[in-house]
Amino acid sequence: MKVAIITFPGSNCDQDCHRSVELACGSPRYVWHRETSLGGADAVIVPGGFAHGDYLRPGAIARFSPVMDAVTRFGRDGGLIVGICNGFQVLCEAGLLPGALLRNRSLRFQSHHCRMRVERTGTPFTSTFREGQVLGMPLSHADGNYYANPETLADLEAEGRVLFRYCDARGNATAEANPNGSLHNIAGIVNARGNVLGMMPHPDRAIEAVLGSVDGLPLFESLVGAIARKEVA
Amino acid sequence: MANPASGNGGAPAAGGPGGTATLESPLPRPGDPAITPELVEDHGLSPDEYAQIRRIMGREPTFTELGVFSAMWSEHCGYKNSKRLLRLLPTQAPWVIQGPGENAGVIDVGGGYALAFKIESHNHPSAVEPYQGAATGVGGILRDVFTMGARPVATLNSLHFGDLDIPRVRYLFGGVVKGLGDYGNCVGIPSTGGEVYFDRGYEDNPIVNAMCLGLMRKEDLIRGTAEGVGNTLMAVGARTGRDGIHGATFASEELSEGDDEASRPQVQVGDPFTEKLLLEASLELIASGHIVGIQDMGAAGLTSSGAEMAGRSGTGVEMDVALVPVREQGMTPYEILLSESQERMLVVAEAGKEDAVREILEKWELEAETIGSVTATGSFRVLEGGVAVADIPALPLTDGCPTYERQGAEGDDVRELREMDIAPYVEPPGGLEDAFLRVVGSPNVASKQWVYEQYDTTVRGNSIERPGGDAGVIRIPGTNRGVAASTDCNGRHTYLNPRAGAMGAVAEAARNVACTGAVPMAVTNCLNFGSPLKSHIQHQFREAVLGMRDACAYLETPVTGGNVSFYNETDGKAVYPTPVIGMVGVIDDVEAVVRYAFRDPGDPILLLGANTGELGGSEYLYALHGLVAGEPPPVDLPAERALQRCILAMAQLRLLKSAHDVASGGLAATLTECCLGRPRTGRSVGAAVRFTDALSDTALLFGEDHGRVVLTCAPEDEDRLLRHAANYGVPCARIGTVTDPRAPLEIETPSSRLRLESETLRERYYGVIPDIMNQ
Amino acid sequence: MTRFTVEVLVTPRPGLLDPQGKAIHHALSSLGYDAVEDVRVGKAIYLEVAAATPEDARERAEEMCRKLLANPVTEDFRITAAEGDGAGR
Amino acid sequence: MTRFTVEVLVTPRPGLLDPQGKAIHHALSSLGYDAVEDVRVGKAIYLEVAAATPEDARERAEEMCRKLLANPVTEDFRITAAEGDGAGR
Ligand SMILES: Nc1ncnc2c1ncn2[C@@H]1O[C@H](COP(=O)(O)OP(=O)(O)O)[C@@H](O)[C@H]1O
Ligand SMILES: [Mg+2]
Repeated sequence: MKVAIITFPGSNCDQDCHRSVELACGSPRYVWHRETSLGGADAVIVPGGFAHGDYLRPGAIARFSPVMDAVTRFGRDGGLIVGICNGFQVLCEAGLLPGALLRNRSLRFQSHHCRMRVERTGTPFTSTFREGQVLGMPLSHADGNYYANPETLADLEAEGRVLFRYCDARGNATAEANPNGSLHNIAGIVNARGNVLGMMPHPDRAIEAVLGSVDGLPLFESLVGAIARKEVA
Repeated sequence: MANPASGNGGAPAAGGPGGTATLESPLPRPGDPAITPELVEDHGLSPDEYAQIRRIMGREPTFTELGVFSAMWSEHCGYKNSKRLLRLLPTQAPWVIQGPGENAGVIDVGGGYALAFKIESHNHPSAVEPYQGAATGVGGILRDVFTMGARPVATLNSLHFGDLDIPRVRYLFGGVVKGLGDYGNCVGIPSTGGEVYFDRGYEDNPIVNAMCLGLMRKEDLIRGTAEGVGNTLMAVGARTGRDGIHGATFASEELSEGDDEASRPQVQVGDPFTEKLLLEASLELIASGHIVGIQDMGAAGLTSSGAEMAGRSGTGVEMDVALVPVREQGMTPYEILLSESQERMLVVAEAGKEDAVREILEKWELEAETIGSVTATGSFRVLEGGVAVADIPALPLTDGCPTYERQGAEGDDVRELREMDIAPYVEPPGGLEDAFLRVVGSPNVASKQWVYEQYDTTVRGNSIERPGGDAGVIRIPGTNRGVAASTDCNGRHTYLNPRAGAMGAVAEAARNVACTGAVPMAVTNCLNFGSPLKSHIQHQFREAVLGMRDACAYLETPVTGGNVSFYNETDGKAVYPTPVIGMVGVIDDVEAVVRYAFRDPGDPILLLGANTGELGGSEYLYALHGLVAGEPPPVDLPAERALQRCILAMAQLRLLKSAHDVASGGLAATLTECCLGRPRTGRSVGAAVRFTDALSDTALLFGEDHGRVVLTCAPEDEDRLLRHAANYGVPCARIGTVTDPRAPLEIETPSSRLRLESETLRERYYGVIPDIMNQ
Repeated sequence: MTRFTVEVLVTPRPGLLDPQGKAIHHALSSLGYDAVEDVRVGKAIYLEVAAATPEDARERAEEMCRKLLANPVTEDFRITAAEGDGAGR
Repeated sequence: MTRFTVEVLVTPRPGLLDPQGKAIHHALSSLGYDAVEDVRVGKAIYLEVAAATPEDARERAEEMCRKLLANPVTEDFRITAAEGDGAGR
């Protein structure tokens, strides 16, 4: 149950993801962005941060890091990949996920608690959640405003690929509950094949009660569980 | 720059030490301007100081040497007008590992860990270009901390601006907050707290102070020294450009070769990504054992880092500016030595380890170039392509700066304001409820959510207490231990009475830390004042230092460093004297951290400390009457210490369900905050409170008396708390009960009853700053 | 080889929400510039390129745009100039 | 009144560090574009302005630049076009 955590020079949440995987009983290991192999990993996490300073556009430069070829191949082969925050931006830029993350509607960096609704369980990333469950966790980004063209958006919805949607305490995906202007209140999506997840909020910062939330931990448990099931299958 | 509070006060060495005589002395460089009295004056040096330089050198300095002296003997590096007074500050305690004089102070926080921390000002750069000024301020303070071998784990700041109804103030405020945020966010350091004040006293000169906390294993501490003759000096990180070359005012043509004047911008641009790389590379370098010393090229760049590292170890350095990687062509030695380009370090590598150093830097995509070596000559020697351009005894350069202590006197205008009778203003013009809402809705008191939500507060998963409460608390990674920190300075109080105000800043900062359950341990300070050449500013400075001394000594929180920022004035009008205190503390178990918000209906509310109703310098007077007047609240140090000890004992016994100190806006502000709770995640509750004090309603609700904390506990613990307080000799009384979620805050005094709806309070408290800034 | 300055303008695709443009529009309106009817904000990137001919320089820049400088999902680009050294500075 | 599109290019002042340009330069180099010798990044702002004449539109834009669009401390600006509706989109 080896989980590769890709570390770019500007990654900030690599350690948070490392701890999350550990708490979920997986074995995390860092993979430096200049590596060309994932070292036999069973899953990949692209963590948050500012991969290459996020100059030009978040994730634009990171996608050319040597390791991204291996990540792309891994994803095309059906390997499980999770991109969190900056990781989501990198995966979009790399074409592993559709759409793009634009500047927040507020034009400000926003770092605060948010709520999101679990839209679908039974995926490798959400198997331990309840459908409709309202999760609370931090978000922290300047560019989290999800955009995709109308056709892509329609596909995402029709195929049930929106896994997380910003919502209020009662689970309603209202405009007020949308922190950044994301289309359809989208907080997290998967690719068509369902093996690549990108999300803006930080489950990796919601793994300990003393820090205010444990709602993120099940995501890592789902991931580790999915790997384990594959192993014994 | 290091704050020499305990300065070793080395007498200037007479003449150059032996050894230099065998090397050729530098000759004027072609193109150097002739040294005239005007040029000396432009460099901020007095005729006497220049005479002293000639004595030290035993000859006329070259233009390059003059530049070096001017930087090192500037107020910023040399502490001319503050050093003598700063020596009065207490700097020692068994837990202090590194006191003033280094890049940052360091204390032992237990469990084998040490905490490095420091605060610095970036006032002037932020006034010129708020975004970059604030951003580069964060960059500098991070470097001060990680050059000690510590990993930065939190930042705080202290901001003072003019009133928000002025468009330029909004521009400055918005730019500064964004600049602080973007830089720290990109480097990945959580912000855990700070303060913002708005008052017309800061209209032309905002105060922007940034603080950083860093953690390390005790054995990993490294200092900014140039030990070991023959060791190698390396320039590491970003390239050197013509940014921020020290404040000389002569014509640009004399300075640069061939470039037009627009190419010498005064603004420095921050590059947080390079900083992040530099941080990781520096920590890896330090852990590798290949280097013996490292220092940020901060103010006065290569000059101060080179001279200070040599000065601290009693060695010399020799460097060749032609080897320094530059960003622009045709830079003179003068420019290279004085450039303040950001994200650069000077490293002393062990001889023979240069390649290993380079390899680490390359991993992080940074450059490291050998530029010179450590010598035994005791001099700061600079070559340009092998030709000497400067050769100065290092010790007098760093420690020989003449110091002054001028006699000052209080300004008449301030005395009049302080002695003014404020009695006529005690009756609130629009009634008590209106006054309550105006105080709670004044930008000084209102929530700073708009500010701190632009800072990443949760990155790296150790933020136990985030901004919004009394002090921020960060967990030491991999342990249960935590460090707490708070920045405080009520500039209105220090303006009216610098001594009481500075004592109050220390007391409040310590109280904020204690309210979380952490023991206050030590202080870093940033002293923001006007021109020290003026009598009333000298008076303010002296009084503030004395107040800080008394409070720090009494509360056993020694000063481990800091920063002095003078000349915060425009058109002769100075800022309020603003001695910002950055207090740090330690808590053994972060699970025991006490939060500020009321929790459960039925919990008893207690007031620890006595109400004395101090309205002098209060937010009430400013918000309702536009007045800055009266005697600010005095600090009763024994009572303050007893209060803090008492609250720490209660926290340790886990008797507290909440604790929140009383400061700006008085009990009105504290009770509002306790009821509303955290934005987004918190749950508002109501409270029914009753006071019996024989004070006017205004004094009772809006008085800013020190030494008070509002507590709650489980009903069954009330008696124990009261007994505890009695044991510590601290007045403590039950003042009310927590009521239902979203219930109003009801307050009864001997003469009035107030009922404040939760929604109304919420709109005022959370709404005012966003409403102003989004307009 | 000559040195050319290529000016690359990257703009948000029509129809895409441009929050930055909207904010500037709002700010201009509140400064009293009512005649402004719309504002859109993009990036201006200046590349100093060594190339044999201006066409060559432009072609390379176009490739760079497709690969890195513009995001095809959200942005259009235009290469508007390839002049001698130092233009656009 | 006619509607004009004014193109405003705001660039970092020479001599100032341009971290964004530096990072793009670095990225282009590692993509093999060795011919790129320098990169600088600024903003391209398109204003749709109702004005009597193109000169009028430009003049207003210049005022807006001085007041809001460019930061005189760190940026230079150039107004490069005032054309009919929709240019620069
Ligand atoms: N500039 C800032 N940056 C971060 N946090 C801030 C800032 N200003 C205020 N805060 C946070 O808001 C809360 C209230 O601040 P303040 O009113 O200064 O409190 P106090 O009076 O208790 O010192 C504190 O938790 C503080 O950390
Ligand atoms: Mg407080």
